[in-house]
Amino acid sequence: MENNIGPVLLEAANLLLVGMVVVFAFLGILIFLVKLMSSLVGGDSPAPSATNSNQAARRPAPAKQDDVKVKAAISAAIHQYRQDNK
Amino acid sequence: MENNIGPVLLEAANLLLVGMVVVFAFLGILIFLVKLMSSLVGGDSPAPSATNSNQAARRPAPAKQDDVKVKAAISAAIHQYRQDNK
Amino acid sequence: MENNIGPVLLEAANLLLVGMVVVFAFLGILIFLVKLMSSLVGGDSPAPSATNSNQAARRPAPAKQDDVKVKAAISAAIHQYRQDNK
Amino acid sequence: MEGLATLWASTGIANFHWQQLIMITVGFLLLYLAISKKFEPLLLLPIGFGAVLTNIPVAGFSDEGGLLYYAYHIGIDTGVFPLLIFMGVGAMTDFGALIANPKMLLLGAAAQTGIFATLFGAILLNLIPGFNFTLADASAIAIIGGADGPTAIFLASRLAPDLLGAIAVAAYSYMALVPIIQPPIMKALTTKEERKIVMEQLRPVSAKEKMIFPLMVLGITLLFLPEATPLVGMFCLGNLMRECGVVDRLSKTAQNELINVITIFLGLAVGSKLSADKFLTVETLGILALGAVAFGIGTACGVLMAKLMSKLSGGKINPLIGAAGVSAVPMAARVVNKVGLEANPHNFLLMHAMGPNVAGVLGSAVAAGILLALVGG
Amino acid sequence: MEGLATLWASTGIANFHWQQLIMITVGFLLLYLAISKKFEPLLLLPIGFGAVLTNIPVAGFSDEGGLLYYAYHIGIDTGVFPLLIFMGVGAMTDFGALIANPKMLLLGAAAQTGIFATLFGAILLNLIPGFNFTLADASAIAIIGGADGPTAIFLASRLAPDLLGAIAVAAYSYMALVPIIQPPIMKALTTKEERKIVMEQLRPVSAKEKMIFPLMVLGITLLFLPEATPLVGMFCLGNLMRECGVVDRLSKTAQNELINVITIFLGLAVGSKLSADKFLTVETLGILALGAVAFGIGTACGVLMAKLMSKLSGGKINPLIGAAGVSAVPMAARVVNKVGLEANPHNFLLMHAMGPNVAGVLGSAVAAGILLALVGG
Amino acid sequence: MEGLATLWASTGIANFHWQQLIMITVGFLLLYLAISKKFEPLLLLPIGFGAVLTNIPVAGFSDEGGLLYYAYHIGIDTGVFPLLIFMGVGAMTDFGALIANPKMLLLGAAAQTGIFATLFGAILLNLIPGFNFTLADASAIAIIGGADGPTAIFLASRLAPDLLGAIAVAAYSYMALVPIIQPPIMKALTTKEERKIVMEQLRPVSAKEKMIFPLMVLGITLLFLPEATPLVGMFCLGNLMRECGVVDRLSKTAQNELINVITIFLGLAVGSKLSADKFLTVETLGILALGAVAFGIGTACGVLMAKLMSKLSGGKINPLIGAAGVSAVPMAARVVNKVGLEANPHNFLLMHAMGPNVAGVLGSAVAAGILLALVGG
Ligand code: NA
Ligand code: NA
Ligand code: NA
Repeated sequence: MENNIGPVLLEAANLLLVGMVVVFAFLGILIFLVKLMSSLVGGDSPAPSATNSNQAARRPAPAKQDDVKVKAAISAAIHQYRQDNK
Repeated sequence: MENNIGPVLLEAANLLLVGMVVVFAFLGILIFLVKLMSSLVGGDSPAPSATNSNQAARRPAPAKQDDVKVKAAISAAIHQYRQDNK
Repeated sequence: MENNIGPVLLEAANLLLVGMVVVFAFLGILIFLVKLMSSLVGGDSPAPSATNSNQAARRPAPAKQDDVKVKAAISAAIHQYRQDNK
Repeated sequence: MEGLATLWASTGIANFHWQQLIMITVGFLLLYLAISKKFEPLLLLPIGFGAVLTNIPVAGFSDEGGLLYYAYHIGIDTGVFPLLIFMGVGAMTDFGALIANPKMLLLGAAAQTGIFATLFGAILLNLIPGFNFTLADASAIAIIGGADGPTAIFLASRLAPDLLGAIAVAAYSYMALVPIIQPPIMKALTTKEERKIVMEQLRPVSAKEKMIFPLMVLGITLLFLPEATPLVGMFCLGNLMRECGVVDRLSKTAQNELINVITIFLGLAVGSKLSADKFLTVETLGILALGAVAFGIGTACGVLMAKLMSKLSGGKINPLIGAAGVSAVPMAARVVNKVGLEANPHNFLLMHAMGPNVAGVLGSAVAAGILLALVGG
Repeated sequence: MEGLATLWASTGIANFHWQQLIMITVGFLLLYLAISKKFEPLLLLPIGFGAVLTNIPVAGFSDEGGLLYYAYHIGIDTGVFPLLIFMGVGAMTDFGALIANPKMLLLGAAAQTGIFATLFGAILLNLIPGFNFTLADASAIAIIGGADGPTAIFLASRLAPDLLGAIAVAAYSYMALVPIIQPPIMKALTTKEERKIVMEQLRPVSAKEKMIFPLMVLGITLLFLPEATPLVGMFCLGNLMRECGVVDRLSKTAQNELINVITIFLGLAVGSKLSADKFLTVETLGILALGAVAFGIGTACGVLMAKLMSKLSGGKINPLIGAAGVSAVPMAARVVNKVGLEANPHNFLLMHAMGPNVAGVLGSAVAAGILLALVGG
Repeated sequence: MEGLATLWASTGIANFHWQQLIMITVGFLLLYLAISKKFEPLLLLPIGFGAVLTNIPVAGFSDEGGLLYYAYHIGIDTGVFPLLIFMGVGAMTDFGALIANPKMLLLGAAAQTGIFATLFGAILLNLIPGFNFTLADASAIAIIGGADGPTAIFLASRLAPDLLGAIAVAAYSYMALVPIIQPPIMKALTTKEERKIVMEQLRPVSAKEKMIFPLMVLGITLLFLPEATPLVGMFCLGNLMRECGVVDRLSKTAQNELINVITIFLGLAVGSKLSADKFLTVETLGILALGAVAFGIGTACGVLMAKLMSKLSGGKINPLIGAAGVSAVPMAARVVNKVGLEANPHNFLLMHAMGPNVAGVLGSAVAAGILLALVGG
């Protein structure tokens, strides 16, 4: 048994080496890209106030637009209900 | 190619005609049936007050009856809880 | 037809007998086990106050521990949000 | 305009068999019962709708590749849907009242007489020409007496798939009719004095007892009746998720969204078995008659057993609660409460009836396991 | 380090075909439209993501055993996903406005001219070299004019699976573009005076009428057009669950969790059909062009029919509401409201446009049934 | 009464093999750990229950046609369940802390040394008679060091299905044991001064950055490591749905009802692999030992890398946060916080540890992709 293990042990060692190199390379590239992205979209150390107004302006809008069907159905239902109860 | 298109073009024209006739016929029958139904179940221009009391009488009932298992489980749980904490 | 029914009727009668014996035996054993369990875990006629404090001590804990991932995500989000809006 | 002719040839009008029309009417009748009469609407509405859809000519809902074909073969043929419903019901069930008073399990056992007596009755019915129930058929029909929908559907899908539609419809209909079927039997078998008996309050049950209970039930089922473990096991899983206190999000999903989704498809799939050739038979009449008998016998035996226990306990047990042993949770327990209130306006039996009520669920699952072991396979 | 070489041989970079890169770009473009432009994000986001995933080399998302392979074959090939979406949409739809004024159904009918005219147009396109649409292809493309996503996906999966990706993308894109496509047509076909017409308030509709309506629609569909019953039937089931008042928990699950789960997988599965060999063809250009034509014709015919009805009714109907007949619920009704407000700041047409809007959903489901009966099969 | 004899012959008691009894005990032990010890109860409870069910004789839960058979073959054999869990986890994950400080990705990379070193260790274990792990087995075992449940289940289902049960149990058990395993290693490798380091507050991260991040991760994965795109892609889909702000209803369903339903079935299906012949082997002991080693090495390497970064940054980084790089979200980050508080009661490291913590999820998904590319297939 022990003399058979040689090649597969070598392969495992190779995997250990290649695996760690690739994991570091992959996540290293990601570090670079995240930094690049943050500098491009202006997210790098923004003035807090700017961010706030920024977020205040951005966040509610999607929420408002999201899921228009449900909203419309609700508003239609309310409208109908008001008419029914006039 | 162009001389082959004749029969299929004719078929498409036929589909256009038949399709629109059937769509109109189908939805036309539905108009008639909706009107008939509304007059039968008394939904045609009901006095608003009547409708209100009507709805007030009808709507809550189903809500109350709906899903009795959950309700019973909850009330049993509350009952049990009160007993436990007496 | 009627003379064929004999054996299967006998089998049905046997099923009736065996079935009821086993149902009673099964649920009878369960009665015994429930009583045993209740006496073992101290649930048999506990002093109400003891039970209360017992429950007060036991119930909230699992609720608190349950689903830590969601909680952590929420607290992380709140933390982040506060930082963003400082 | 050949198109119009082709279209006409594909209309329902040109393709209907009269039996399909009758079955569509049956479907609409079930919808009416579900909506206007509130007959177990959560299941009878999808069942009725499925019955309408499956009988539409040309559309092929139950042919290979049709929506109901998939629902039936994926969900019922495999047994998956009733088992998941059972898990959800387990997550909804509070065994507190039963743990506080475990003798109530005897009432849940007694009421199962309805099942086994009906099995015998179904075989007897073969004496009438036109009926030809096998022992498997008879077992599947008899389980209607268990007054438990998923158990009936599970057993019928295993023992008599052809009768599944009629059995499920009968089971849910009689469960809805419990407030009409049970009171006369309950009153006939009890005296006014007995019905007035006030029972002493149940002791509090600790969270730990509730958590150990499903594990104990699972334990004795796997030891003594492994054929019942699919049903009992999934029920105990749901109940354990409910009571253990550490997986509340799973428990909530099991008793809400998951059971709702499965209920829709289970109902449609059961409805798809309401085809003319399977339903418009004399056997359906037999199933309906036997179902009523099963409910009646179950109720009576439950009440009689409670009466016996009342005697033995020196009058501490109100015999009405025996009627709840058929299960039909929580309808039967509420009927007990109502009949009790009629005899004594200050006597609230609801919590006392919940014990036999949930015991009846276990009882019919055990009965189903016995039938699977002795008749199935 | 042979490992690194093996790994390099399995990278995307080493395996990309340029067409896959283009399709991944198309996928990211759809994500951009969904997120930044709010183009029907609930569907275009999963579709876009699916388009990216399916074109990744080596990963095999759409090969047998891949995630998108299962999503497509289980959900779309069987027709199950669009039908369940339709059930959920039915559970979300309020037919009150239509029942109060059933004549609006005519507008929902007129707008379907867009479908059948486009079918003719698609066949005409065969005159241009490079196009070779069969009648089935043409029908599947034409249904884009129905302005209804699940109907389009269902019909395309039945008649022209290879075109499904392009058809679904076109349908949802144009539905998102309704605020841009419709107003010029609406204004060109109406006078300012017509656009100012104020319509009288709709009568209240009783709960009973709303409950009977889906049953009635199901009834005439099964009599006259059974081929449409899968779509119409599931839609009516959802609507009945909504309106009957006794199965609220099923209705809520159908219009929330169930439709959400199905939407994710439907989108991914549709996206999986956006492979280079199916999408990067001249036919896709034809489909995009025909889709725009279909929307235009549908809008125009709706408005013209409303104009006619306005004339006949002595000016009681604002012709703008005809544009809502294409469906695209509720976007088209809101566009009507907006254009109406531009002409008369006190004229709120939203509720009046909801009638033709939901009529358009029925209209295109009926049209799909006709096409299935005459072209499919 | 031959019935009683037949019934006896079908009891569990008459059919048990002693190995099944041991495995049922193991199942109950897992339930005990899940409920009383709160060991990752959301998964260990269903896994334990599944282990009990699958070992019940006669019932046939894992035989063809049994409930667990379907759960395993539909959900795990296809890879669908872990991928959907990963989508849900993606929808729950906030990458804000990582985007604010992307260097933390290096800690998520360093901690993966636990995986690859354990792979080597598993092969070394073959030197001991009785062990015979192939390279695929070793890879599946090693991924336990990734401290991420769905990744471990996905990889094991691909590379070593027979070991799946033991690997999943080990992975979730060690994740639950993180508060016991990690602190000694963290304290041994750091000085008290280092543990006292207070890190500067993270900058705010904009919604746009959070939205682009998952797309960027998807982009580089499809370019460089397409074998990892099933895991990474579904994770990014969930995270994109969370952050894009236009499909909130899909995101909420993905991180609640959908993930709950899948969790129940995933757990049961994993439990179904805990059969005696697969679990009661010396290899299981090896897997448990290797899993502990993997967690230890991963923690140590994470801390050492953080120590190096601390040195290079002039003491701005607290080396404790390296331990969070193994993932085990959010347990590992909380352990870091706790150990940090012990050294300095005013030092809250939780947010700083969330960066390496979520980086570790990506790191192990990448490692799984590498193993699939080099060992799988
Ligand atoms: Na019962
Ligand atoms: Na339409
Ligand atoms: Na990890």
